[in-house]
Amino acid sequence: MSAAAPPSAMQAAHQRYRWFPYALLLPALVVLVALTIFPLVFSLGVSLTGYGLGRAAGFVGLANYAQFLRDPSFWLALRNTLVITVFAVGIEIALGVCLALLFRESLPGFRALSLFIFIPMMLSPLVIGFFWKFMFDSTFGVLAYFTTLLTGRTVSWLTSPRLALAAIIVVDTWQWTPFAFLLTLAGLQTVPPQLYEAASLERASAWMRFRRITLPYLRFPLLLAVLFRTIDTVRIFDLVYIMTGGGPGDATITLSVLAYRYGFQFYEVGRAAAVSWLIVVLINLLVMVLLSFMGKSAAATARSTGSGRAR
Amino acid sequence: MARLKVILKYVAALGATALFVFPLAWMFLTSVKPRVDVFAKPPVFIFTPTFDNYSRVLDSEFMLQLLNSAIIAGISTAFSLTLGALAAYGFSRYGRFKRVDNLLFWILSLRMLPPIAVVVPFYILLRWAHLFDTRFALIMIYSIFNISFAVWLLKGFFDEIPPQLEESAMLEGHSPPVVFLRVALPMVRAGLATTAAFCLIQSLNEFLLALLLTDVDAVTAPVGLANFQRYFGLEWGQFAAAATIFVVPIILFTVLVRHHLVRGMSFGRMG
Amino acid sequence: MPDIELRDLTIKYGATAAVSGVSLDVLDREYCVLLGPSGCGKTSILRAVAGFVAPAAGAIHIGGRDVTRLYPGDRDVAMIFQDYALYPHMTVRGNFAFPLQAMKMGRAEREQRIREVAQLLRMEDLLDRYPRELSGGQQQRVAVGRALVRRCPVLLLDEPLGNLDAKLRVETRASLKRIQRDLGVTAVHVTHDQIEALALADRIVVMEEGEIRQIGSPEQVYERPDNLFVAQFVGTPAMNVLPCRLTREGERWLLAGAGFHVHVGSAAAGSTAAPGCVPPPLANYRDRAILLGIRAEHVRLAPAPGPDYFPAQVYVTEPQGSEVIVDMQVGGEIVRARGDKEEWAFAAQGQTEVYAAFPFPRAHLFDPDTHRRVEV
Amino acid sequence: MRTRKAFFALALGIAVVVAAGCGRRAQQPQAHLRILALNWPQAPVEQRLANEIFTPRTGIKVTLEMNTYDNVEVKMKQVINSRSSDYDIVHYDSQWLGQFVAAKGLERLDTPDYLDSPDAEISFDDFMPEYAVVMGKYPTDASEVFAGHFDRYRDTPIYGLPWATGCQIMFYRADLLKQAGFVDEQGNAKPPETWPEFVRIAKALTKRGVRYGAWTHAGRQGDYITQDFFPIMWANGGDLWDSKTWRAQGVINSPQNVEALQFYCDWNLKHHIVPAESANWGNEEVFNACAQDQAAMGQFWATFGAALEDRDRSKVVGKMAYAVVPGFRDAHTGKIRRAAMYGCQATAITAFSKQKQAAWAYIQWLMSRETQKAILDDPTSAFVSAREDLLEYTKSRNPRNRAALESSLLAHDFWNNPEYSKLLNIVQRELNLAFIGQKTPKRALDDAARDLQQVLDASPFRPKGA
Repeated sequence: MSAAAPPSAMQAAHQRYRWFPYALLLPALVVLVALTIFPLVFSLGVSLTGYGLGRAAGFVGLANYAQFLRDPSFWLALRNTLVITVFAVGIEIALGVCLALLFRESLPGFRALSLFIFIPMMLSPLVIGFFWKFMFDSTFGVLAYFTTLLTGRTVSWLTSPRLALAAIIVVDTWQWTPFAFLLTLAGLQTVPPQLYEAASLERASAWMRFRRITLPYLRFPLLLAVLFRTIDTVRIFDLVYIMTGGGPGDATITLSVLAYRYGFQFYEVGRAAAVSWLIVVLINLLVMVLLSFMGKSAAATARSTGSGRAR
Repeated sequence: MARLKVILKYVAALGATALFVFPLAWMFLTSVKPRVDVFAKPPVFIFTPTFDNYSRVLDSEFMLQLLNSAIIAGISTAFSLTLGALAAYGFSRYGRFKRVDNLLFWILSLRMLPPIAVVVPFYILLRWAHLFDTRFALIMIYSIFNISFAVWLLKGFFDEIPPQLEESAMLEGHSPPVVFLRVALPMVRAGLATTAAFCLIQSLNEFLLALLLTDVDAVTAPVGLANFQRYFGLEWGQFAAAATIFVVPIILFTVLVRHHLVRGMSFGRMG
Repeated sequence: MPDIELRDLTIKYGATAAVSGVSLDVLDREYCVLLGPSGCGKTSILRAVAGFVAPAAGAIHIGGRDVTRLYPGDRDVAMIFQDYALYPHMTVRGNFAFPLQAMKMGRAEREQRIREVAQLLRMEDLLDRYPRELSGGQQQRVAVGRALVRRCPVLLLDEPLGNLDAKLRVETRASLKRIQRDLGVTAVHVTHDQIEALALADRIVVMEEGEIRQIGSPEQVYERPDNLFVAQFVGTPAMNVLPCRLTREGERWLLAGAGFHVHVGSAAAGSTAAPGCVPPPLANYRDRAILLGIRAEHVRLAPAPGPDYFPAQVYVTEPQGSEVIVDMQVGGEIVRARGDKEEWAFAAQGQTEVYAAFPFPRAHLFDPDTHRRVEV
Repeated sequence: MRTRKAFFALALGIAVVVAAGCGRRAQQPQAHLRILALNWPQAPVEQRLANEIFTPRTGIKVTLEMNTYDNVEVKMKQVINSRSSDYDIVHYDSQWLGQFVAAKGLERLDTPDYLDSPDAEISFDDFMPEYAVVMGKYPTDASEVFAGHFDRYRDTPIYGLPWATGCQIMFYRADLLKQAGFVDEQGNAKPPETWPEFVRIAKALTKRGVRYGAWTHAGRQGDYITQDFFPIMWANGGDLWDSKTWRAQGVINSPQNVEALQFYCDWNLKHHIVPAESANWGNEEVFNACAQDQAAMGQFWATFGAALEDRDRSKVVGKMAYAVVPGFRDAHTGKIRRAAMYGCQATAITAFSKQKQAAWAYIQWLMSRETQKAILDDPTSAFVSAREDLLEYTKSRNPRNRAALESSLLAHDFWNNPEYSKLLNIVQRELNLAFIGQKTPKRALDDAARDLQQVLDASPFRPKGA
């Protein structure tokens, strides 16, 4: 094999089937472009105007963006969004890996149990938001009831600025750890068992086994989990909106809640579009960083598994 | 010693499962509680269960909304899976150029759009096209997110297929489309099941767009759930019953494809 | 006539050329083996013949037809892959039927063909199994069957035996050859295993770095390697190569190296050449460096000194059934020798001081700069 | 070749699906009114009456699409922004009026087509001005209206008529007060007259782990904390802005407002007479706290009293009593100054409706004495009519209605100019922070004043003279 990966056979120029790649790619691309061109152009355009309910829609240039960069609640929302994303995604991944390592044991009943763990991610965030808000409530909530029983104190989950943010992270973690769990469980199945046998002969410690053997095989699924979870968590809305409405004060406001506030409470469409675009830019930056990691690790996985999948 | 270890593992596994299941169990209990006990303090665990909430939900318009959700999520998933699989295969087999990479990133970035960014233009567009409050509109809009997701996930699966299989089929005289349909596609069944599961979950649960782009005919289940917020507050019993009815089919689907789900997520890299 | 003709074939991956300007004629019904280390371009040639890569330059003709830009399926070529490339979602029967379905063949005829192939490979009872339910050898047979079922006149084999264990490999090797001959197909076989090449080929094409180093029958390649690369690549253990100088010592010509010497036309090997006579190409090397190659089985050993024998220190001995391989030090170099175990019992029994000789008629001489063979 | 055709067939199939979907939505049958309605308990009653009476009488079909308060606000803005004719009639809350009028989303009703028509069956004067003026006319200055100067707005444009009428009144557990000895001469429970008295009683009723003496909804969402704090602020003599000069600075952060906020926050931070979690509470939680016997008294919307008498929902059936909200005693005059939170929603015709005459016919039917009485007669409606000629009948229905109608004379309301939602957002945030002790009352109100003033100064809707 030469250093440059050989192209796939599909790609060798065959006059007869030159139309085929277009047949593959065009339907999706045409549908996507057709569906998104107007909304994207509109929202980009409107973000440069003062358009809003009962307001003149004059061109204001980048003033909407500039206004947010000066607005402390934007920075607070950005900070909260990043805090939620970093902690929630981080804990989800860590917990997901731990659970997967536990559940990989083929003990009777484990399979059925793991199915229960998958359920939270199938629920609507709306349902989850309402139920957790209810459970967290110190007056009626079952969770608060138990924390009171255990600690002897009333814990006001949703009305202390720190705990409220933590509560949101807890709920997001509860819902999405199963996603990381699922991906990790799948990733574990790809580890060739003979590697463990070899390692046990070499008397490697459990931690070393995990770091040297398991982790390389998990890197790709985990990065995928991080990628999709980051995209979704940066946009987090339903949970926050339902559980705290951004409160207490603005302690749990996120970028999406801010956008919603501008879009649907103040109905300043131009400014809401500007925040939305700032969210898109933020996610793009994060994703590009992640993808560059992913590109490296995909190559690394291909090398380490040696299956020559470097196509 | 080994025995103790197994016991510890069971304790840990049961504990973890309990953490994830408890809120769900609580939701189910709420759905069969008499209304007056829902907020009882201390929480009531023993009561005479009532299925009033279920019968009320089954009689309500929520069932129509559930049907809407099923139709919208089902068709959008099928549609997205079709286009997504075609495109993912295209990107996997022909996507070795920088420009195509950019295209792929553009597709992913569509999934990053906050719904808030697009809901106002969509509203205007749908009004103009007389598509407001139609299932078709939601199907197409959800397809944006689903296609983007499907392309990314499925591309990973197609990348894992050994090239020789397709080469062999081509050499045997099959045209690329046949190779795709009869060799590549059956090999990513697990991937298709996984992608379908996630597309379904996402389309079934989407709230904001469904709220703002429908009003009567195409209202979906999450919006219906939100409408259990009545003047005196959320009708918790009915809300919980409806949420349970809503989630059971998804759970059943997951149980059916669970084998594919775990294998699917490993990108076919199993031994 | 399904002969295959490659003309000035160049294959590039990006900027690097995997094959540069290769021309080759594979004759009708010939079993041609492309042999070389990995990365030598042999697989690329096979893939170009199959149509999986488009050559950057040059042309490929099969049976007189230019197929260079043809779709693989239009080339009437069958192939056996190293990993067999069985369709995991189809039964053995399905794997056999799939190629026939592309030919739009009637159902009855299709069944007939499948039955024939199954009989040929003795796997009638495996038809309804899935590939994952088969052993490695059975999988390999399915791969062969799938390649044969279309009755293509050209069969390409890409390391078809690479995944089999040694015993199975030898058996399968024989059956491949038999099938090829019986069916009268033209075979192009790619391998890095020279034993396989020697066993199977009518003609061997030895490749290195994208170029052909030698084309010839197994005997030619083994006995008269064109260059140092072929000499060292073909044969196990690899040919011993030692630098030396050609000098004249009175009447006799002598190849002298560190710790050894060989008399040109040495009678030790029972040579018929008269002493004092040296073929003209060799004469040019007088008083110059030259490389001497000698295969392990041609090295002679004796427990005691003799004419043309020189001392060697035994390093290690590897018994191999009836034979033994002796690694020894001659001058500063390791020389490997292979011989009858009984005959060389002295070496195997721990005697470290032995005497070796390189019989001249068995020696291969190479130019130290061009590495080309110097004809004797 | 065959597969190539199959691929084109697939493309064609997709095109057909797309084209089919683009087909126009089936035309609505003639005269079908669609109402974007609040899901108040009276709405289902209204729907039933419309089906039973209005539709058979006129042949006009009516659909009330009932939504939560938040969703009605969002959808209304969406409808008005896109000038959609989907809804013929909409319900709006009084504070949204300015925004909607500024966006030209509502039909003016004091025109010959409607109220000024000789055939009009109803008149704006049929309704109690305490309710009708603020919610129906624009622009108005709430402080003048609530001071009773209705005549100043005789010629102000009318956009809506009172659909739901309500006030926050005082809910209290008569049984608990009696037990604790808070009784009048006749031995009946005696509700607090002043806010300090309220705190004193609440402290006496608070039993750790059993019940809080009081409740409040101090949540960040919607306008909850504002609803509960503003009556205290007004009763203490403060105001939220000067509507003449558009000034908040120096008004909302006046010393008496700081004092009032300190008083209110002490409920949570010092006296612990309300649950700490009430900083995240809205109507639902307060209702549950009442119904589950978790808290003893507080301000609340009169309407909720209906459900407290429902055994299915409530554990305090027959125990709740109602009065006007407490106030502060003026040190000089010895009189108690009270203020009640006004909460009324109006019904209006959208400017983009294609069936305005049918809509007008419906509103006339809905506002008629006959229909309003029919709604009052259904106990599930928890309805309070704004019709003057039903005043005594409404009061006689139940003690809540009486308290509500008495409170309406004390009512105050928010800003109703187009900047309402931004102003509310600022006040909500700052009050919420003060309530949980993150900011001192002074600092919270100073910050609120600064931000409010910024919005007011930058507003394009600011009147020239201000």
